[in-house]
Amino acid sequence: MDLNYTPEQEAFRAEVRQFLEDNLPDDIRERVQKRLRPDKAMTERWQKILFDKGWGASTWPKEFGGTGWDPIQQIIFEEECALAGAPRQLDFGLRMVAPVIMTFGNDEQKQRFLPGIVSGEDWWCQGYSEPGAGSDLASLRTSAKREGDHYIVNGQKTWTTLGQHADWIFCLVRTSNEGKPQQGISFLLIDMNTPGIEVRPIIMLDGEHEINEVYFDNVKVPAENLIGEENQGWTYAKFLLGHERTGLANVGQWKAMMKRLKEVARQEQDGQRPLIENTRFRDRLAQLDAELRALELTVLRVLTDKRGPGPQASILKIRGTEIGQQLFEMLMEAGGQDASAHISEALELDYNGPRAGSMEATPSAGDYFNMRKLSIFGGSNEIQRNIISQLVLGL
Amino acid sequence: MDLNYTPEQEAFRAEVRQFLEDNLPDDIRERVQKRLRPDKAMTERWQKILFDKGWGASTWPKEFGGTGWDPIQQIIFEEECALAGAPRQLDFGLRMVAPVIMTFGNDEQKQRFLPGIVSGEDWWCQGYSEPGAGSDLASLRTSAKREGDHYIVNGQKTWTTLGQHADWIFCLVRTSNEGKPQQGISFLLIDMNTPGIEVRPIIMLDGEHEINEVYFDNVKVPAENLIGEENQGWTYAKFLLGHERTGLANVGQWKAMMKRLKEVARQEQDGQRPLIENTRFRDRLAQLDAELRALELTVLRVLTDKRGPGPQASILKIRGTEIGQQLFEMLMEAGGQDASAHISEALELDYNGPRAGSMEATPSAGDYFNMRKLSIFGGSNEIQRNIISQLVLGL
Amino acid sequence: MNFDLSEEQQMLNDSLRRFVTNEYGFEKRGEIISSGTGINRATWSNFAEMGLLGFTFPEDYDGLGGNAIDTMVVMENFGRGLVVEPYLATVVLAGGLIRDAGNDAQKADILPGIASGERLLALAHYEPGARYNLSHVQTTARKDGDHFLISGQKTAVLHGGQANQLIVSARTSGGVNDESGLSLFLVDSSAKGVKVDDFATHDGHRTAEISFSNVTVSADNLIGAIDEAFPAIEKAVDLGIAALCAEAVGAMEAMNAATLEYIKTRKQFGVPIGKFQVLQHRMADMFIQTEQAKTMAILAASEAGSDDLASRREAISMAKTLVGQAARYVGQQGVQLHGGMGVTDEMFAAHLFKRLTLINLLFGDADHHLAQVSDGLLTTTA
Amino acid sequence: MNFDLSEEQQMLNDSLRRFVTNEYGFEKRGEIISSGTGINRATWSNFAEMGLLGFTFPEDYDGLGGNAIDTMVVMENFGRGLVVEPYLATVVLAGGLIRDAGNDAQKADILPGIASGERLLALAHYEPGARYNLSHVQTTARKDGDHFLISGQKTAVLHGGQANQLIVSARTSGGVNDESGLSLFLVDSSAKGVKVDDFATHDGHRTAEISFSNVTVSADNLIGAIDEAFPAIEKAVDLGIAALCAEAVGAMEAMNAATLEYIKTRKQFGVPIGKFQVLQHRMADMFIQTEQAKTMAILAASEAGSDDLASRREAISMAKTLVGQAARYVGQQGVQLHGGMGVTDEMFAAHLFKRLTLINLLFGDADHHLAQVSDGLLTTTA
Repeated sequence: MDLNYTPEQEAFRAEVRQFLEDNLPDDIRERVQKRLRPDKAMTERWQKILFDKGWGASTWPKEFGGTGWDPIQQIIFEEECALAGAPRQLDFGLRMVAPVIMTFGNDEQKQRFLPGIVSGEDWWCQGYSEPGAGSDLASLRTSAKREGDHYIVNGQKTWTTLGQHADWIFCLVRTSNEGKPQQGISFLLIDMNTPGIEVRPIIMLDGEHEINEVYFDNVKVPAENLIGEENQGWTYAKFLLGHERTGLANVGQWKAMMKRLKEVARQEQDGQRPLIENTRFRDRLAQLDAELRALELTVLRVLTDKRGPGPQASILKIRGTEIGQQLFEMLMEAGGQDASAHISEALELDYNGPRAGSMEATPSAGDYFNMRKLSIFGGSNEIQRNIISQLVLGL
Repeated sequence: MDLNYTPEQEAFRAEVRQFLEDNLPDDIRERVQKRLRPDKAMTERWQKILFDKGWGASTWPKEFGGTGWDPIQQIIFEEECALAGAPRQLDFGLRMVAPVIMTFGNDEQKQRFLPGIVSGEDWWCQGYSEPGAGSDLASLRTSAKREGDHYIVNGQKTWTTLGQHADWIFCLVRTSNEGKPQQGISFLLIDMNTPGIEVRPIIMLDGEHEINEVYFDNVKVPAENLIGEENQGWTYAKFLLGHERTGLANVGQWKAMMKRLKEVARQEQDGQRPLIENTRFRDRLAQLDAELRALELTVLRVLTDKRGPGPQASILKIRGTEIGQQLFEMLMEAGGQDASAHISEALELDYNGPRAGSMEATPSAGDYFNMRKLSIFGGSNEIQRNIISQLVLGL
Repeated sequence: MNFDLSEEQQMLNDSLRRFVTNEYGFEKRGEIISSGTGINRATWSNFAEMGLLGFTFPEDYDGLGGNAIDTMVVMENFGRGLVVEPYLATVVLAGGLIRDAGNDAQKADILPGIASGERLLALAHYEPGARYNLSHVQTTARKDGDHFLISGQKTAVLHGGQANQLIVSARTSGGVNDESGLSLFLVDSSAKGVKVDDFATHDGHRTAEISFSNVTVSADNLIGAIDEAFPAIEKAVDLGIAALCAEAVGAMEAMNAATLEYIKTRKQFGVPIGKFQVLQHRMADMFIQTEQAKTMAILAASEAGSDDLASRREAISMAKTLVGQAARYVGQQGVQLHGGMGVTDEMFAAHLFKRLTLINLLFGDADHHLAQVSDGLLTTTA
Repeated sequence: MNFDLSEEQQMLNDSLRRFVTNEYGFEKRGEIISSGTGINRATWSNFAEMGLLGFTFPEDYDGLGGNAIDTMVVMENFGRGLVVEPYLATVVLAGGLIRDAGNDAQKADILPGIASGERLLALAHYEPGARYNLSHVQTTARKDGDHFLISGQKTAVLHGGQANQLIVSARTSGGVNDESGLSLFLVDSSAKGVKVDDFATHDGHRTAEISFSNVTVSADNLIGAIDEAFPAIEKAVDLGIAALCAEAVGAMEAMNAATLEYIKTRKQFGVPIGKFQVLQHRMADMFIQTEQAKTMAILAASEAGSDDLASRREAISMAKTLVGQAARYVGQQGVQLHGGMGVTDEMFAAHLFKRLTLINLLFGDADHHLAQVSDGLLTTTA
């Protein structure tokens, strides 16, 4: 048992840090660190920079154009990226559909889809949830009927994050109504430019456009876009859930956010003293800091466990989202009454107008509101506790 | 709306306070305030003193020997008694069986049982729970078979608090196995001296003997001891639950305990300063103080509500027990490491031996352990939340 | 000791509940918010006609002589419907200050105008870096002949951009954090040297940053005695806190009702999600928290006008602490129980959540007020 | 970076788990507790034979050269079975102090005796009124020729009544709360002027109040340098905290197992109560808390021996905070889920709860250690 990083790991960290220092554009760094409005071009630019370095897919094996890094390297990379102010890479392609394609797709599909993901040319989004199928995902009704060498897709998906930018969507669709609801589901890749697809924005409670409804009206999808076997989609979806290990806890992001929060607490004034000298605020900060440390080490413990995370990954999802939400809450609270102001224009890089309170206060309440999604999306924390009680505890 | 007590209420409070100053024996006060081991004789002595004053039953109407006080007077009386260090009167007779006898008993039963309760001559205990029937009380199996002018009772009760002292027990017994489990239950009063009754102690986790199992082996109970109608006992039991309003929240006791806790926090040393100057301890004290204030006013609000408390009384039970448990927890924490010591002899009035830490530390951990029962007994707090969600929220 | 509303208060409550339900719907509210000023003048006139805008002013100044309990009734209903008009800013804070600390001429000048709905005032007190410290004032008022020259920066001025006049606190003596040495001035928003940055807030209200650069104010516009304004400021803020507590209770009750309705109808796994025990207990806890908050809002309203400072401080801070904590819990869980819908702008629950969140921040969050209660334990002995 | 036990540690773990399960049952434990000393000598000898008592001592002194991770493995199993013997007091605290701060003669004299199980030592450090302040020492050691005269009062001396020798901290210079000016002395329990009040504890261990009245101690019995004992005391206590964290994790795992078993079998309303979703989520939270506590116990064990004081302080205090909070939650909820049975002395769960509660209090409760972490934020910049 040794909780220190090896010299090789430390050297790797230094290499990543140096690369970031040399290659992360200042405007991108500024945008991320000031928590300004996310931007498609920014994400694509950064993905391209990483791709050119050969680091486009930190979690993929080398054979598909990935880095071939081990889990600890992946963690180090993510953490350094977050601390440097790099934007998050897009999970939907890199961490969600790609592992499914690698594992269950045929060679043609791998050759066709993986390069566009790692280079950032193709923007992917996820078509899982439907208005009537949220936590109870298996009750989904979007149908795909086989007609010759195509599927005809009809139905509606919702909560499609960043679908407005997407070139492709990976969907769970119903190809059969026989047997249990889980049994008639297939995993289909759909070109967002296909006629019959309509994307409608859902405005989030912070006033931002991040999620969408996606409507399918007789959308013709080539049968070659089916992953694996028809009606086996539920198996692939569950694989995906189990596969998603490190991203769940989001430790790198939260460590960067904690660093920021500590800085903010030193900058914001509480009467004649810095806020950090307010015992009550500082105690809560300390509590959160300890919880984040526990999460970080638990992630490392799970990742280095030969048995793999299994359903215990639900712990990471629960704690990761709870800690993240509290971080944003404290950032808002640090802003005090000034956090109330909703200055939409100030989320752009070139904003130079008036604001209420500090630069940090500006995005803080909106971010806090937005982050309530963390405990709802991706399998609500209630569902995660169901998973623990059923699969881990056998209740 | 007026949150002040009326001059009449203030005068009443002064009268009660004066009476307590003049009549509460010093040794009893000391025993209570030092949280020493409770004592049957003490409870009986104090009941007799109150009875002689005409204050034996603060919640009863005058016709049965009660005071005829309104709810606010009852609250004031309880609070002053608690603050003065008077022992709690025994609920089982005064607040539990008596209202049932008054409401559903016949005249003969009223004349026979009520005087012994108010005078303190008869010690009552409760026979509701059984080993297989806790939260699910209606599944109780202790049977009472009618044979001539007697019932023959067989079975076992448990969690019988202070049953070791009791002259009488009021029991829910099964007189029929037909229909729903609730339908075949009767309410029976049983003389604890009847042959066939055996009381066995259950030692609590603090090492004290407070609760008991009561075994019934062909116990012959006169049919005249049946309250109301046969098989209607569930109705009376439910009435009792609804009737028990003010006692649930235990505000008077907790106010006295809060006062004590504040004194302790001023007395205990934390290095070179009194513990109260420790911000973290004081903040938690302040939080609890605020919650107690909210509870106190909520009780008054519910009591003065013309519609009566109804199922919302579950709020008082939940919050009252949670606050009580936290009070005892903080008293223990105030004792620090010294609270660990378990000095059983020191719970007697005449103890003069060594102890660990302050006088206050001595009973603190044992009390804290014991008080975990609060959220379990009397309908667990989980059951109370079920009641709220079903009867108040309609879920 | 009684918790009953008077007959008049009950009638007021009933008519406001009707108003909010029938005439302040989700869409109409949205339109008001996205309008230029964020205030609906017709609604405001309606309030004036109902007597709401002068409710707590003396009858001599076109008021109804009401008290903080009346304000509680109003604010609870405004919370239920998330009314965004500047009742708190103009009526409770500014109007209350003039009523309690103004001289006869000022009262005669201002209160009838507020009561009729013609005049909007705002209190410009908090400053950058002050956080919730009420005595932290760096804005100065320098005597210059029979005038004062005011310079400084104010923040979190509720509805400051909509007000015709501002009540501005400024330091006339003493150090930055001193309670003594503060004075209050009435300043026209259009006066030379006043610069207002008006912002929408996340909860559909308005707030402003206002700077004062050598703004000339005549000595007539001094409110109360010079150097001695702190008690009046504290009392106005305490009345504001009591009003916010009531508003939060109304919003929590609305959140509970909306959430209950949602979980009774929304189905997953073939049953309404309200059948899941975890959600049932969550709702029970939301209900418990709301009931306790309601009790504390009553306490706050009862004590807010009191001149027994220690007792008022404890009551108001206990109330704001527990109401703030309840608002956080009920807001977060209300959203959570709405699932994905809860984080969209389409749902009333999301708007209730935003208001509940920001109420906690106004005039001191739960942490701040708990610290007040806590530090109070060092000076009391009971 | 790896979290795996070595092969030897895995073997140790397996054999201790077997021992606790097969030879340290509920009834046997009860008998040990109610015996005169609260220690079973046969068990203690057994520990000696297994090498446990000198595990972390150098091989030169009959030890095995182990580290704090080994202690963690031992304590986790002791926690699982609620072993009451004085491993913490004698081996971890006193033994650790002699190992880390004693001179060769002292090590040679004492460590083999501990390792063989013949000698029991205890650390007498905390004092009345000190609470958790480690530097608060009023006991004095006055130089008198080539002797010291020790006078003062010690409290919370774990297994002090069972020890042959005491390691006593005393002030040789400085003020009451100063870190400098502390010295450590080895004192025979039977020495003239030593008065021991031995108490059982609620969790089946032993604690003592010990007074020293002009107790004569030769200069040979000074441990480490005069006036400079504080770092050694702090390190010993930190090693003790790491051990307690591991013990708590074992007890929490046992509590979870016992509770899971109970709610799977206990029926109410016709079904096992483990079918109720509220109890399922409660168990899930107990499980989550335990897993995080386990992580932090590993961190504590890894850092406890470190000489990087700031990093050690943060790690140890973070661990004790989260472990203390988890112990409270798991303890309370374990009892709650056992219903009425949970508050009786018959149930193992009740005993786990008591130990978990008191572990939180030992060497600083969660509040105290959170304050350490918090105040550390004032001096660090990262």
